[in-house]
Amino acid sequence: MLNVKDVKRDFPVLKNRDVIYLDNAATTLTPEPVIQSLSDYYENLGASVHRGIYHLADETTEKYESSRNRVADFIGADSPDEIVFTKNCTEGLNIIAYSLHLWSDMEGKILVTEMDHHSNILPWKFMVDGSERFELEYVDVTKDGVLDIEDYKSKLSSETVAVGFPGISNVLGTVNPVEKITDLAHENDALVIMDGAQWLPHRPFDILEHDLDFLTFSAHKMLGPTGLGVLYGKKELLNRMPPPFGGGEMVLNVTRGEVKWSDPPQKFEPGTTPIAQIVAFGSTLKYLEGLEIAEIEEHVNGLTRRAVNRLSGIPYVNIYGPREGEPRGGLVSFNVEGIHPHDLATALDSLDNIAIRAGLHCAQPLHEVMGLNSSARVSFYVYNASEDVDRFIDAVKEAKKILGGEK
Amino acid sequence: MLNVKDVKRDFPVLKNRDVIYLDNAATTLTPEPVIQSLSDYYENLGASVHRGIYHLADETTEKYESSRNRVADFIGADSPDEIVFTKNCTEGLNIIAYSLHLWSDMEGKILVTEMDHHSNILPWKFMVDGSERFELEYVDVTKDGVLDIEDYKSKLSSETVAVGFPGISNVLGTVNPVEKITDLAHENDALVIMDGAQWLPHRPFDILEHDLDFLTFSAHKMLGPTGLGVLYGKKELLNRMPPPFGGGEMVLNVTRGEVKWSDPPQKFEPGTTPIAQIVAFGSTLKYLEGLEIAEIEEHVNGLTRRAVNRLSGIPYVNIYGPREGEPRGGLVSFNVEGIHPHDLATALDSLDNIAIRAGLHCAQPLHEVMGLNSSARVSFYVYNASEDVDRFIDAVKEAKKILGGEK
Amino acid sequence: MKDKPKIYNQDVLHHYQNPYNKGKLDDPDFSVTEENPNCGDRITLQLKLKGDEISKVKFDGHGCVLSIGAASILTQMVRGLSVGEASELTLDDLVDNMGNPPKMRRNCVSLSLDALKDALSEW
Amino acid sequence: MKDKPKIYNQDVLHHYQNPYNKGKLDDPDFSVTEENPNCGDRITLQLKLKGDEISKVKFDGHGCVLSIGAASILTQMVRGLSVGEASELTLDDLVDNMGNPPKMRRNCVSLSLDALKDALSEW
Ligand SMILES: Cc1ncc(COP(=O)(O)O)c(C=O)c1O
Ligand SMILES: Cc1ncc(COP(=O)(O)O)c(C=O)c1O
Repeated sequence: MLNVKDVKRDFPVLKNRDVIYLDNAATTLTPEPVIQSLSDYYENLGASVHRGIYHLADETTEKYESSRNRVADFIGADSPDEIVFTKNCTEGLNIIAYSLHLWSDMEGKILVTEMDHHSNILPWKFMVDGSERFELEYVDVTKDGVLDIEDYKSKLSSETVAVGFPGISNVLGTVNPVEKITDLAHENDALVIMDGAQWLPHRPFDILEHDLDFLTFSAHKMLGPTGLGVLYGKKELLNRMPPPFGGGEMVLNVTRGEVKWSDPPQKFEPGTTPIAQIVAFGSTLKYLEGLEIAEIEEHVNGLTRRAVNRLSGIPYVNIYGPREGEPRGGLVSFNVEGIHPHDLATALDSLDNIAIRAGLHCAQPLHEVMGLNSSARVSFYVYNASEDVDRFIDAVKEAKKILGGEK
Repeated sequence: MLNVKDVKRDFPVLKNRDVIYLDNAATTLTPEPVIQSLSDYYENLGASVHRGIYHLADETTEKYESSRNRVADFIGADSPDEIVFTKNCTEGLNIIAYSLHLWSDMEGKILVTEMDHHSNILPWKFMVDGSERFELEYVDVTKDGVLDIEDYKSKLSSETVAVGFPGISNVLGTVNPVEKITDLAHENDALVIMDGAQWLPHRPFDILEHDLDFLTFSAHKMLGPTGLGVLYGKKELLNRMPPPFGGGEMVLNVTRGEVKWSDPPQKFEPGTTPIAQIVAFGSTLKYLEGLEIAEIEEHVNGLTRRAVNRLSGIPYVNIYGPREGEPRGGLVSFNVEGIHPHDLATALDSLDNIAIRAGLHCAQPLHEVMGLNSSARVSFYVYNASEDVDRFIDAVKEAKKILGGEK
Repeated sequence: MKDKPKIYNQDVLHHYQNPYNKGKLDDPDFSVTEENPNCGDRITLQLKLKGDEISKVKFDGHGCVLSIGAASILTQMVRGLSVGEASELTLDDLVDNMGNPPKMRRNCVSLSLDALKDALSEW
Repeated sequence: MKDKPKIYNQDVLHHYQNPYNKGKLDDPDFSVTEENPNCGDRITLQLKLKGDEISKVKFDGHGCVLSIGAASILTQMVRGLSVGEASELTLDDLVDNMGNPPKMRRNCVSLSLDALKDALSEW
């Protein structure tokens, strides 16, 4: 079992600041070993990778590539060549969309879900806009906040080019049935893209088991540095996909007439990459593996259950997402009747330094479906304790007393 | 005058490693205050910007936006809204190319130069490939390694949509006449894009004076963190340009039918940005301004002159780029007769821990024009002393003795 | 009641709970709606002029304490002002009248002011 | 001569300065050219077989000490081997024969080996 007291000690912000941080689905805090790894990089290495012919560059390259290996191991990929480093989850999704667009024998429908984050909607919207080859459709979400599998089946066909979905919804917390979604898509020869931003920080994952074609996620949502994301793609796909962005380090041969790409992953990494962050992400994964992902999952599940239970007991609180007992990621979105979520966030911040999120969480289509103007959200991670949940609940009640309802 | 001894003390790598680092045009080392600024961020802040309604997020946003202001001041931009944060210089150029491509009333010729880095060639090649609206042409480089202005004039016309060029060539060191290039382009109503990767670290720059439409550069080439670049664009252009990439934080309103963009710069910054790096880049600019850019220029010019002089005195060395006396950025590319540049780099590394670059420097078309398979390059920055130049020269001579020539 | 922690200035809270000038005008000269898509807040501001003086003003919509409170306070501030005077109102003027709400909430405060500026720019 | 610093293994340098099997075969069974566009190195490797045995081998091209040295050493290694035996040669085998050149230069070493593998894969 995770020892929260010990874990907390690794996070300098929690020492330096009086804060109960419950906005982990947006971004997480950073543990000392990761901060140290960044400093180490800048103090002892710091040379550009691959192209430098001197010891410093060689050592940097070695650390750099060993991070790539670690990422491959972490998600159970076949090979480090399947790991493309991006600047965030969003960039990975844009790369896939642009690349499929350039892939001239592709045409047909792209399916995403109503519960997708803007990052997995807008790249596809851009792709289909003004295109005669592509169309975008949305799979429905049921009233219980889960994916409507019947609707999915009915929209899936041989015309479907690709299916995008969030492993875990960043608003509902819904844990999607990866296996089922993938199998159904593959039966229709559609590619499957999982937005793993909310899954990878919390749950064990094995690409090979799930047979996904693409997976994207962000380092900064799993204790890692800002400015780094990962795009996993099956080797044979990355080999065949045209790279959408040009620059240094991604070509073998450039003449005016002809360009010969490097092999993946370099083909998709034009320009100087976030080298320090990549090296530090190796340390991040080491830290997470030290805590054990399965332990993290259990710990966060416990906090989430506690939050759902206690919020459910408050008559003027409405909770969104899957019913109690159904699988749920480490977050709860809700509204307090008569209190605007923005006011609630300010109230919790003023009353007890509790940091929560309020707004649309970059999921406006979903809020529309739910008939909501906005919502409040708490989300948990390794350094949160059940006491944090309790203080959050107390503050909600206090806020209700003070702000009451609109008259 | 720059006190190199003092400056050196700010760079931990130079204490921890026995290295003479002469690969600054690729990436620079990092001074203590910048490393500290990154740690400070992760130890005391670390919350997602703009959207969070709590103190931590508010403070982060303030630091973050004050970095943007500093960048605007540094390059003399009218407003921080003209500063888009990217992951590197390369991404900035890709954004411009894709955005102009989406701008439907644009059509005609794109002009770049033979001395451009792949990062300012490939995005345009991608843009014109298979497009019926755009064509790509290259402005010649003269035998003296400068831009052929007559050729430029002859290729420029009312058909020209945009002109791209490197402020300073990363191979030749040529300092291009920004004013002249820009004025001529504007007379033809063409947009002007300067790749400033090699200029901004070294020379004072004032956008307003030069009237550029776009400017791009990289933080990691000017003592800043990896994973961060800057795209400057004139406000009216950024306002009108369609954003090429979709994601969170860059939309005001998303419904299935309609998307309303945020104002620039957010419109061009989808997803979570490299927040820590942006904050630390503020400290980087403060550090550079503390040294004074004009002083840096003078110091680096001195080192470069010394290197050119001494290399010119060696009969078996060929130097590329502008003649002696002509303006030159802080780098020298050259070849030692009978020694492959890769061997030279290995030799300098083995003989005296001297780090130089060898290869094509991501400028293959230029090497083709120069009739070279590859070249060696030394490049200087604030922590280099004239002694470094001398040791480099000694090592070149020693390498020649040992490796001799191919028989 | 002494220990009750402060979230907002009591005045603002009062304005939110009992807003002034809420509703619709019969035949407004100007009617502008502003939205904050990040939270779904929406304020419609309506003005009636007599010469160049703002003779009547009402707002309608839904939102948080700060956007509703600000709209109520703003409508009180502008009534009787000339178009010129009203145009010169700044966010700081409004914020000063609201006991300095949190900085990260400034765009809640500015919603009604933006509507006012929009309306007057059409004059 | 005692203090002369080492850059490369003396053997490798010797192979570079006096390469074995440099030139062209009259009627090769296989001829493959490999390029390293990062530095412009280019090696053409030619093979002649007798049955499944490599009876003749030559290389031509230009490159650095390591790519030329490796080509010279490799051609010595493969002559007389069967296609099967030659196919099993690895980069490590070659590197071991070259006194462990710097890791960041491995793709210089592998140029001729890549050509060999390409040629034999056509068999
Ligand atoms: C002139 C020039 N342009 C563009 C770049 C690309 O910069 P980055 O790799 O940071 O995108 C470089 C550096 O390699 C350069 O020297
Ligand atoms: C489900 C989901 N997808 C994508 C993203 C985007 O991640 P990033 O902003 O790091 O690109 C997020 C986080 O905001 C998310 O929660």
